[in-house]
Amino acid sequence: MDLRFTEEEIAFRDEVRSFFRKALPEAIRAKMVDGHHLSKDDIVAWQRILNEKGWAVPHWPVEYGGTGWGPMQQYIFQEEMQRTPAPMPLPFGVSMVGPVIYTFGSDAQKQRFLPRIANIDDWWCQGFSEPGAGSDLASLRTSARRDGDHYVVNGQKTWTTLAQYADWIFCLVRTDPHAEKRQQGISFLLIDMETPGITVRPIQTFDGGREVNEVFFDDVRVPAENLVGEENRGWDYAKFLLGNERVGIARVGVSKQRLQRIRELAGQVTQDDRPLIESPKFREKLASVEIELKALEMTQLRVVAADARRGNTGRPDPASSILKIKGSQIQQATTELLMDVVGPFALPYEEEPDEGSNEPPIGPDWAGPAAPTYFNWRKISIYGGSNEIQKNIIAKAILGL
Amino acid sequence: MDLRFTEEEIAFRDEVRSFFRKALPEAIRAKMVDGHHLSKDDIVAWQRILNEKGWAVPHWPVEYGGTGWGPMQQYIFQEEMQRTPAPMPLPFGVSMVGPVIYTFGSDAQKQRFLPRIANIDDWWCQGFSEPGAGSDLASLRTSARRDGDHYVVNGQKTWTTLAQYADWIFCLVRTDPHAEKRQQGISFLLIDMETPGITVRPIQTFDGGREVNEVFFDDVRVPAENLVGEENRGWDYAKFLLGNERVGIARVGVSKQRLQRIRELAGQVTQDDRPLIESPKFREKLASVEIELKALEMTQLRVVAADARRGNTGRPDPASSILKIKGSQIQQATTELLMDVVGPFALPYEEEPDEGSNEPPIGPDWAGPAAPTYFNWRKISIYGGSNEIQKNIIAKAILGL
Amino acid sequence: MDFDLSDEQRLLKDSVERLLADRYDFESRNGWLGGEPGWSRDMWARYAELGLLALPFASEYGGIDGGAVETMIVMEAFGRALVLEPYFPTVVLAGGLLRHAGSKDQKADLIPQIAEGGLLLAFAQAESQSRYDLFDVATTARKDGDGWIVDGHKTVVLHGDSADRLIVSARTGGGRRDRDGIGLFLVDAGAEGVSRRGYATQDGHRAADILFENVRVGPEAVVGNPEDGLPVIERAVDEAIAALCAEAVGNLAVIHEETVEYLKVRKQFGVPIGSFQALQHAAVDMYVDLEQARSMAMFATMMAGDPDAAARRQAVAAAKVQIGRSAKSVGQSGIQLHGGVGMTMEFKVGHYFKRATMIDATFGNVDHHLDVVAGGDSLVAA
Amino acid sequence: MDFDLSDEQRLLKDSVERLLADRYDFESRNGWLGGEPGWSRDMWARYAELGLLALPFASEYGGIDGGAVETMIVMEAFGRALVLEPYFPTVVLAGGLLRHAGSKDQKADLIPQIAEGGLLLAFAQAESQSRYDLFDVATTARKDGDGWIVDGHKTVVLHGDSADRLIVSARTGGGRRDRDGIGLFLVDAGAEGVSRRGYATQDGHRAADILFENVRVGPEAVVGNPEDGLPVIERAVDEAIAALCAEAVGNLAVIHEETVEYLKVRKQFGVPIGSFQALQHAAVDMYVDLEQARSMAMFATMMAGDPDAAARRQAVAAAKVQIGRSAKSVGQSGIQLHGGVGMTMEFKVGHYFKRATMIDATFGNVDHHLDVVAGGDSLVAA
Repeated sequence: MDLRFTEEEIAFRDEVRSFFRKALPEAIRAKMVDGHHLSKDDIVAWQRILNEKGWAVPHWPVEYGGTGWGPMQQYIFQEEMQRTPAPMPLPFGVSMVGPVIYTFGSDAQKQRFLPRIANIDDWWCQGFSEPGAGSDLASLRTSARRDGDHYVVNGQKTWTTLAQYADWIFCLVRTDPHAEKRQQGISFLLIDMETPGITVRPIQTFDGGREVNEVFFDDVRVPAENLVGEENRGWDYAKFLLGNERVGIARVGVSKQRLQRIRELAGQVTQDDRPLIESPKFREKLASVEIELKALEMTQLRVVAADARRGNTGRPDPASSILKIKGSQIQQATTELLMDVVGPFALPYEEEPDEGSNEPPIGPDWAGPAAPTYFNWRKISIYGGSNEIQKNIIAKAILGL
Repeated sequence: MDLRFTEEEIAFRDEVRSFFRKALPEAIRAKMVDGHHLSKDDIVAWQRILNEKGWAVPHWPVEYGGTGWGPMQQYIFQEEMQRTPAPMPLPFGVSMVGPVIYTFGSDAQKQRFLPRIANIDDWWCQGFSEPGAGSDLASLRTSARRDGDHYVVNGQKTWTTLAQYADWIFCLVRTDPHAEKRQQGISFLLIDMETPGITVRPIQTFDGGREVNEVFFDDVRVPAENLVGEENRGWDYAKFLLGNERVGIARVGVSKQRLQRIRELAGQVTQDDRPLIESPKFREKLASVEIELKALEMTQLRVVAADARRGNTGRPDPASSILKIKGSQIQQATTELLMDVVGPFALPYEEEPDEGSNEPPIGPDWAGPAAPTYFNWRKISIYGGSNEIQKNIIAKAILGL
Repeated sequence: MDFDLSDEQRLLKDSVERLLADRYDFESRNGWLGGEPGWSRDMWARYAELGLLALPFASEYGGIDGGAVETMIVMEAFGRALVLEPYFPTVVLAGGLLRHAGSKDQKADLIPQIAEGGLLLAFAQAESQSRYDLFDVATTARKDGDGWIVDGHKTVVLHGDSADRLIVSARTGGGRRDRDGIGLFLVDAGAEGVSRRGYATQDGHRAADILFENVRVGPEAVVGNPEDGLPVIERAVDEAIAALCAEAVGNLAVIHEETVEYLKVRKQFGVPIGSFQALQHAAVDMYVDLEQARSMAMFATMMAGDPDAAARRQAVAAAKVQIGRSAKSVGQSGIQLHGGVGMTMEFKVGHYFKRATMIDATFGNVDHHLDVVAGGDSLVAA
Repeated sequence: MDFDLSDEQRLLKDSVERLLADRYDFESRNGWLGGEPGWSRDMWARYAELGLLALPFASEYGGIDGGAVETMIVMEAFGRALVLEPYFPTVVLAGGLLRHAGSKDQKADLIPQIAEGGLLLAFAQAESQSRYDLFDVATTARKDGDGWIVDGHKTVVLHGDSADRLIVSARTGGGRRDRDGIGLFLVDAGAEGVSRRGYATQDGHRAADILFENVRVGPEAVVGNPEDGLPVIERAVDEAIAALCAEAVGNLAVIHEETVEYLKVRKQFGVPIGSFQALQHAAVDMYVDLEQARSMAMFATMMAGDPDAAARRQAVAAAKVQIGRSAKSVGQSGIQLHGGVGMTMEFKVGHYFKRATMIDATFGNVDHHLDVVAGGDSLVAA
């Protein structure tokens, strides 16, 4: 047992860190630091820089562009990206549909889609959730009826992140409405967003953001070749997809970077005529979150090491539910700390400035995103299986209750 | 709406306060202040002082010795007693079996028992809980078989507080094992603890205390005249009894007195070479508990006022569950604060000193009970319906879930 | 002790609630929010009609002699309806300064205008460096003949963009953080040298940053003692905080009700999600925190007029701590129990959460007020 | 980075656990607890046999060259069995002082005796005024010829009642709270002028108050630099805290397991109470807090030997905060989920809760260590 990084791991970390520092455009980094929204161009630009370096899809098999790194290297890579802070590649292509395609897809699908995912030539979005389904995913109702060499899709998806930019959507659709169990009769379809009959309607979140959407399908004709794997086996692919989310789910690097930034900012505002960072109470609150984060980092490393030990089986360690629960709590705690820092400057609401806007912000320039982020990040304990669902999973899978 | 005490209420409070200060023997007060155990004699002595004053059973009907006070006066009376701090009369006689007897008992029972309860000539204990029943009280199994003009009781009760001193026990017993619903077929019996066949076995609690007991009944013959009310109606009387617990359940006065004491003690220990009470962190923790307590006090007054408004119907306000939950949390929080104050002097374990022992304590003389109280008071969120049960009640009765 | 409303108070409560129930549906509110001036002048006129704008003022100036309880009633109802109009800055906050420090002439001049809905006020107090310290004032007012010249920059002035007149705290002497030497000055929003930049706040209200450059006011503009205005400011702000606490209770009550209702109607796995015990208990925790907040709002209301300034501060600060903590726990749970839809603009819960959160950030957040309570005497001593 | 145990470590773990599983059942423990000296001399001999008493010492003195990980393994196992023997004071704490500051002669003399089970040590450090400050020392050691005379009163000396020799911190110069001028002295427990009052602690361990009156020791009694002993004390105590963290993890793991098991077997309303979602979620919260504690105990173990004293302090303090918080949450929930029976001596959970709680009160509680962490640099900076 040696809980220090090895020399190789340190060398790898330094390599990754220095690349990220050099390669990330400063304008993007600045937005990341204070939690401003990224443009579509920002996201694409960074993904292509990674792809150029050969690091777009490190966790994929080498034959499809992966790096062959082990779990610890992948962990370090993600951690460093989060700490830079650089934008994390959108999961919908590289972490979700990509692995489904290279695992279950046809050769034609692999050739057609995988390189374009790595280079974000196609922007993918996810069509799983439906209104009324929520945590009960298997109750989905969007239908795909076979009609010759097409499927005809009707229904509605919701919570579709960044669908407004998407070229493609991967969907769970019901191909056999008469299946005995609800989980049967579901298929996994790839759908071109340009296909007639698709309507995207934004859902505005209460923080003022426009990240998520409803996607409506009205007699949308999808070529049968866009079916992944076998018909009515989609539930298995979905479980595979959802099980892949593991390393990095705790977003330890994100929280580290945020705490560091909060420390800086608390040095810039004064309370009782001295920097807030000198307030013992504030320091204690900060220390308490840092202790939780350090513990989570160690917990995460234990999970990563266990992965490495038994080989990356693709099965999630049930302990990864801890990472989700605690990781979300800590991320949310950082938004609360930032609210404490900005104090009265939480109030002004400013639309995300257009590029090139020159109206000065109200209050310090980093204060604007504090409240919207506090509001928006409430989602972290809801999406991807709410914390209540995570607790159900742990109770059953780990505690045997 | 006027949330201040009226002049009459203030006068009443002052009268009660000054009586308590004068009448309570200093030796008892000193034990109360630092949470040492009271002897049987202490408890009896105080009850008789109250009875002499006519304040032993203020909530009873005037004809049986009550004072005729309204809910607000009763609240003030309890609050002042807790703040003195004087021992609260043991509930088993005056708050539990007493009201059952004067409401459902025979005239003979009333005459025989009520005056002796008020003067604690009889020490009562409660025989409701059974091993294996817990929160599911109605699953009780202790049986009472009619045999001529006696009942023959067999079975076991548990968690019987201070049964080691008791002259009488009131029990729920199953008189009809074939009743359709479990709640039917239960009767309410008064049993002389001297009756042959009764064995009391102490349960030691993990803090080292000996408050509770198991009570075994082996062919115990109880005169039929000791049945309260009708046979097989005992569940109704039990519900009545349990519903009576309302005013004072939050023990706001107890927590106030403890916080005041903690404030004093924190002035006597030093940390970083100055009194702990000057530590901003400690003051904040104290302030946080005080804020919760002030809120609870107001909540309690709202419940009391609502009682007063609609007349004291004997039905508990479902909001009184809030008082139980929050009251227990705050009482427990005071034990945690005291642990912070005693610091390393939490460790020494000292048996409660015999009267007249002259061995000096380890550490400051008030430090000894800190840890045992911290441990022992975990019971507050368990007994009388655990906080989980209280939440179930609120969810159902108030929220309609 | 008496927790019952008087007949007049009951009448007030009923009429405010009826007005809002009739007129302040969510769609109307959204409409006003998106338009100019960001709230409803029509509703403002109705508040005037109902006497709400005259409520806390003395009858000799056309007021209704309402006290802290009456303000609590109105603010809680406004909190339940998420009212956007500038009642708080005009009637409660600036109104409080006027009531406590205004001259007879000032009252006789201004209160009738406020009462009839023709005059909006704002209190230009906060500055970029002052955070929550009322005594931290860099804006200056220097004597100029018989008048004064005001210079400085005020920030996040609540509803400062639509106010007709501003009450400005300015330093007439002493150092930036001295308790002495602060005065209050009535300044026309359109006066020469006043420039405003208005903006929305997170909760759909409005605020403004206001620059005062060489703004000349006459001697009649002084409100109260120009060398010792802080006690009046503190008193008015404490009353205002009590009012905000009541508004937050209105917010939180709706969050709780909406959430419990959602738990009843929303089904998952074939049953209402309110049948899941973990969610039931979370709803109960919300209820407990709501009721504790309500109790403390009442306590603040009771103590807001206490003649002992230290006891008043202590009580109001304690209430603000409780309100801030309950806003966090009730609001966060409200969103969480709604799940995804709780994150959307369409559902009410997020809007109420935003308002309650911004109330925490107004006139001192939890940390600020916990410092106050911790620094003072015991809150629960006899 | 490698979280796996080496083969030797695995063997150590297995053999300790097997010994305790075979011998340290709850009834035996209760027997020892109630007798004299309050723990088992037989078990002590077995620990010696197994090499546990030699574990952290250098092989040149008959030790086994074990490091912080080995100590963690033993202490966690001891925490799981709620071991009563004075391993912590003798081997970990006083042993650490010896290892870091003892002279060759002292080591050669004492370590073999410790290793074979013939010598018990205790560290007489705390005083009634010192609370958790290691540098707060009023006990004095003044030069007397070539020896020293020790005077003072030490309190809550862990297992000080059965120790054969005491290592005493005493002031050789400077003021009571100076960091300089503290020395360590080996004192025979039976020396003239030493009087002891032993007593039980809440968790069934033993401690003593010890009075030193004009106790004369020779020059060979000095451990390390008599004018600058504090760094050694801090180092040994940090290592000892890491060991206590591991023990507490053992405690909490058992509380969690016992509670989950109880939820499975205990029935109410006709079903196992573990089927109630609210109790399931509470058990999950316990699990999360346990695993976070385990992670921090590992972190402390890793950092306990760090040459950078500030980083070591920061890490160990952070771990102690997490352990203390987890002890509170896991312990309290463990009792609560057991209900009434959790309050009894018969059920294990209370005993484990007591030990974990006392670990929090030993060498600095949550508040103390949170101050340390808050006063230092970021714990999570790169």
